[in-house]
Amino acid sequence: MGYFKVPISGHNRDDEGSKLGMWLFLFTEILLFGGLFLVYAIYRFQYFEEFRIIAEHMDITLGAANTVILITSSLTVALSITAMKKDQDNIAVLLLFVTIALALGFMVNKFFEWNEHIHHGLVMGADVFNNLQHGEGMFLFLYYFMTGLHGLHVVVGAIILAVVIAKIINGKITKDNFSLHENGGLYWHLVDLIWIYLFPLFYLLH
Amino acid sequence: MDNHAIDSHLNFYETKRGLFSWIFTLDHKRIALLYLYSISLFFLVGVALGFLMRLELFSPGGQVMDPRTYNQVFTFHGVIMIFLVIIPSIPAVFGNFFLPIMIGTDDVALPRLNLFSWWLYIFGALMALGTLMFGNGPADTGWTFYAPYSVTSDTNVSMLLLAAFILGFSSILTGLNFIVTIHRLRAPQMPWFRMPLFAWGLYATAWIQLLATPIVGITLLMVVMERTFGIGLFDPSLGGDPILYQHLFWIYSHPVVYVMILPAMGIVSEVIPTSAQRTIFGYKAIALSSMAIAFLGYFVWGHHMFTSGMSDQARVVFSFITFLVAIPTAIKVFNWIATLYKGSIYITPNLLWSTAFIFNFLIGGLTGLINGALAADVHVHDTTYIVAHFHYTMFGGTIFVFLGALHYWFPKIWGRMYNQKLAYWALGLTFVGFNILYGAMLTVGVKGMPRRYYDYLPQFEFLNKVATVGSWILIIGILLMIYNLIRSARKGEIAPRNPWNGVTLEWQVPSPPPLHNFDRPFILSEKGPYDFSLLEKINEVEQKPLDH
Amino acid sequence: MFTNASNFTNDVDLTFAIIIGISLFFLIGLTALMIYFMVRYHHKRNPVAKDIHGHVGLEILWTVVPTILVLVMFYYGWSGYTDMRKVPDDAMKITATGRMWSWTFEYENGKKTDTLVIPIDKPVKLDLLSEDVIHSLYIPAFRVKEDLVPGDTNYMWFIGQQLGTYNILCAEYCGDRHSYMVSKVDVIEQQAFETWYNDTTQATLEGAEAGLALLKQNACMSCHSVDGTTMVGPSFKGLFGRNTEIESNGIVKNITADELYIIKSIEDPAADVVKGFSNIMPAYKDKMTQKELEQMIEYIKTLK
Amino acid sequence: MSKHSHSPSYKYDLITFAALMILTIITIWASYATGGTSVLAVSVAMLIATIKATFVVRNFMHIKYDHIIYKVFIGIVMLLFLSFIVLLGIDYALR
Ligand code: HEA
Ligand code: HEA
Ligand code: HEC
Ligand code: CUA
Ligand SMILES: [Cu+2]
Repeated sequence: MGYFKVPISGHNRDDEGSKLGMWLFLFTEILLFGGLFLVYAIYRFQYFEEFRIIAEHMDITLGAANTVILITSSLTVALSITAMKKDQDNIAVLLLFVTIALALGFMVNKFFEWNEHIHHGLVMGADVFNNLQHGEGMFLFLYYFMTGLHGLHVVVGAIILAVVIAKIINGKITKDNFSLHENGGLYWHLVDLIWIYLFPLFYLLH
Repeated sequence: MDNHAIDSHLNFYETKRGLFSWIFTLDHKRIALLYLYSISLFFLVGVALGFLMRLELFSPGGQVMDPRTYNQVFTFHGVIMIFLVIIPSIPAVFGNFFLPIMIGTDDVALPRLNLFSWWLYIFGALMALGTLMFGNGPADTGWTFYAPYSVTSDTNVSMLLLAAFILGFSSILTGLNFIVTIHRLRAPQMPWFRMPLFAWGLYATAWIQLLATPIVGITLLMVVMERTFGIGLFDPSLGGDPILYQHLFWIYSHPVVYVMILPAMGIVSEVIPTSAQRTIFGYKAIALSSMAIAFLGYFVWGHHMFTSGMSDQARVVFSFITFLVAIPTAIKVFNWIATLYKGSIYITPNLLWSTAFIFNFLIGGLTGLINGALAADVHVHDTTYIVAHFHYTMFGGTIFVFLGALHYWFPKIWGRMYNQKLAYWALGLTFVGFNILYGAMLTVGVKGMPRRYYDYLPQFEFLNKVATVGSWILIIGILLMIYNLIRSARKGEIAPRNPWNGVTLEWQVPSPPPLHNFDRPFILSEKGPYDFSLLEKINEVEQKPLDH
Repeated sequence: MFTNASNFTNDVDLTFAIIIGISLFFLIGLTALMIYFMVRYHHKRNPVAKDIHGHVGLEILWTVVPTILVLVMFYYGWSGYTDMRKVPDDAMKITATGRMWSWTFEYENGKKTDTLVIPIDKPVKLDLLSEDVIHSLYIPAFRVKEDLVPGDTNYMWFIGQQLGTYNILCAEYCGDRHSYMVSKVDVIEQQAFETWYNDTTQATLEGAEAGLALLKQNACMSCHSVDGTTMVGPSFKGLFGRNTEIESNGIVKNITADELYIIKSIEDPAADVVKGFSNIMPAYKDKMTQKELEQMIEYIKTLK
Repeated sequence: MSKHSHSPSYKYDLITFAALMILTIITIWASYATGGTSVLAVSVAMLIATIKATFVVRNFMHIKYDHIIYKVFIGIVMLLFLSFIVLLGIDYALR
């Protein structure tokens, strides 16, 4: 038994708390995609042949290029956090700009890829699509849904990183206070993490 | 403390005034009240719909509406009650208000996120209500949204699904906030096993909210996409598998029943020691059984699908795990009752709501065992027996505790006492009406009346009439209670700090609490949160107020 | 409870009885104990509470006992259920089809009915099919229920052990007239069943009479009335020659219902949707012969 | 800010990156080597993806240096997801 003062407050800065919150949010995101992965898993085995046939249309080169882009961007984010810890603000900002550029490259790549599919009528509503086997349509739909949702995360991640850049430049993020930078980085790695699974599931397994 | 001392003679209502000071507040207590008022509003809508359904079922044949309307009514009733009322109810109201106080801090860990989840809640709620105005009428699919009916129905299902998706995220963020709060902001002298049991209940709940909700979120989104793009993810005419939808839906929706009940069990574990003036029996068993329920609850979802055409082996596995969940629940019940043993019991409406809960929940839980048994569930599945089972657990369980908690913490929240005599009457009527209503539905279900029936066979008429009459008694009880509480909040006697002689931290702060909760150092015991030998010391402080 | 209507009633009711027995014991026992404690240890009678933090032995006891009890419950539920999934080889096969909102039962000799007729004491296997959404075939008296999932084949089996007529209900919500998706099962003597089974006179009906039979058989009557009441769809009464406002490809127009219109409405109902109704009627294209269509129209014409 | 027991180094990040790139090449190669369609191919691809994911989580996301509780949480989430797959498998494989 004893008397003591009110310790920490919900309104104080608590970096460890923010990081915990970020991780918990990442778990939510993982399970959000998890639902889609479950659907994919079930239909992959139910429509093994159809999935194989339609996956032929996927461009491995583009997929691999995007994989390399995302892994590189993960690296640049990780490096920029290392730079921040070493108090090298300018390098950190530069590396974040590179990351955003890579994100942009990813989206452009994706745009061309989708454009190509749409051109071939491999999209909901087009005649070619309507004449596909059920399993094939399912594959394409999951492809659009999962990579689309992933693309949305790329965009959100890039926006977060842009905010981080602004705050570094304004001096709001510093060597001793870079929790937002770190959490933005965590989010970005999640985007990479999900792609690590999407790549083999949609491009490689045909 | 020191920096807060300045305004701590004002309570949290008085620090700021005006609408904006409420809807943009970061104070966990105000956010809790925002939730309370909005939830009560939707709750009244849900109740009215329930009342209408009972009127319709008073006699066979159409009474007050046509079949389509009836289907929309039970869907809306279910969606409101589940997503707008019961899931947020205890965590968002009492969790928000009392968790920070009970673990000795001044707010939740992420106050902004807290406000944001309330706004998400309101946005989702407005969207759900919007289905009344936009599109081809509100959804008529049942709250379970089973494919392929939900894919082909021409009502405004998509908007309701999106609303549920948004409400899901509100719930996730509340859970996330609580986990961080409990990990980071516990008072230094409060290790895990000295936390109040309500905090344990919320902690277990929060993990379910966090890890189960996203799955249903994405599933509902898939149905929306399916409706928009005409893709056969779950529609068999396009190659989909409707049973897969059921799996994904129940992966969330079974665990979510523990989101509803675990915080309620936490509150009961607070009320009983306070009323018995002794420590809780088996603290660790109760705390850990919450975690066990939360964990096991993830693996039983298939018991909603025993007749769906799932593989026979899966049915057996799910039935088996279902029975395992009952064990930690049983442990809790036994410990509560043992806590009354050799206590020095003060009978209050608080305690009676809790014991009424135990009685109702026993019926709800024990009927759940029949559902879990394969052979018996084949008969009662999708009958009003199931409807009675879940009203016994959700209404007789969670909502009863919610109402009990309103009474228990009433003095703390509003700083006034309620009229005890009226409270007994209201409780009595509610309890009797409730058991007539759902007791009758339980029986008529065993006789074979399916649920979601607009019309029924003549042999079911008598029991349905009984049920409807029960609903009238019930509603009188509830109205009486609402009247009593509203009147007392304005005109009741001024409440002291510690009207029920509790020892957890919320009884060591003024009623209502100041903005930063504490106006003086609080007392914690090494013997756990329910050490009533401290009572004198705690109440002594009240007599001689500290000087600021 | 404890009738003998089917071969499953005993097992199911036994499971019920066992769980309810155990449940009542706990419900009554715990409630009584709770009330006793509240009276015995009321603060007036017991002013000083005694702190008891717990008791390991008790915790173990009330973990182990419920565990054993739930295992017993699980066992009975499981064993009663296993029989429901083991169809004897000599079971008579019937295909049960559900659609919004009616049942069709098709026997091996091609005979189709909307009520199920089965011989007593003979195992019957129902193959369960659905044409649109999920339904569930439920015979409360027999304690059997299984979903009809579109695109999937489910089954159930049972033996009717008592002569009589029992209700068949739809237990999975399936839309507006879910609660009217009811039918009957007739359990009759083997002899009577054989006479009934081999009787195919239905096919000999002619003209309007055949039309009425067809409307019943194809479940039209679950949405359309013949007496002027509006159900899910417009009533057939006075339909022929009626001036109707329809929406066709988004254009609203007035037409007079003639033969061609009615045939089109049946074969492709989505094309012309009657104003004030939803587009939910299933298409019957290729499911009816020209002759059948004519017979139905002939009957509709008689409804002035 | 979390306390890191190691001093930040660019080299560490670069090594991780190299490992990820090599694994990417391996997984593409493996998909051709296994024919890209069998159950074996799926398993190999998922195995390699999981190794890559471990690298990202451990090195880039600094789980290696974080409090043990994070590892426990990640373990629980993975366990949960795996059990979903197993339970669904019991239905689908045996239906
Ligand atoms: C608060 C909500 C809540 C809670 C807590 C529960 C608790 C339980 N539920 Fe319930 N349930 C619902 C809400 C809830 N349920 C809802 C909403 C539905 C229907 C959804 C829909 O279809 O619309 C449903 C449906 C439902 C079904 C599906 C029925 C069907 O559709 O066919 C099943 C089947 O197993 C089931 C089982 C259980 C079990 C075993 C428990 C257990 O956790 C209960 C454990 C409690 C006890 C056992 C009592 C206390 C113990 C003792 C007194 C000791 C003695 C005990 C022993 C000897 C074991 N529930
Ligand atoms: C928390 C959940 C909850 C609650 C409280 C209720 C309350 C009621 N329910 Fe509920 N019901 C559901 C959840 C709930 N229901 C669900 C999920 C379904 C399934 C839907 C579906 O099939 O899809 C359902 C279905 C359902 C049916 C079956 C429809 C069918 O299958 O055909 C019926 C039939 O009578 C019914 C009746 C009622 C009635 C009469 C009430 C009430 O009106 C009784 C009156 C209750 C009160 C008056 C009291 C509580 C008071 C408070 C909580 C206080 C509020 C706080 C303040 C004022 C501060 N409900
Ligand atoms: C699921 C319910 C349902 C079933 C079963 C059904 N109908 Fe309909 N029917 C409707 C609805 C709703 C409409 C009005 C909307 C439309 O025109 O599509 C309609 C419209 C019609 C019309 C046009 C009526 C008018 O007033 O212009 C005809 C004719 C018709 N149905 C005949 C039939 C026949 C014959 C059958 C059986 C072989 C049948 N229907 C089965 C629901 C149904
Ligand atoms: Cu068919 Cu309900
Ligand atoms: Cu459940």
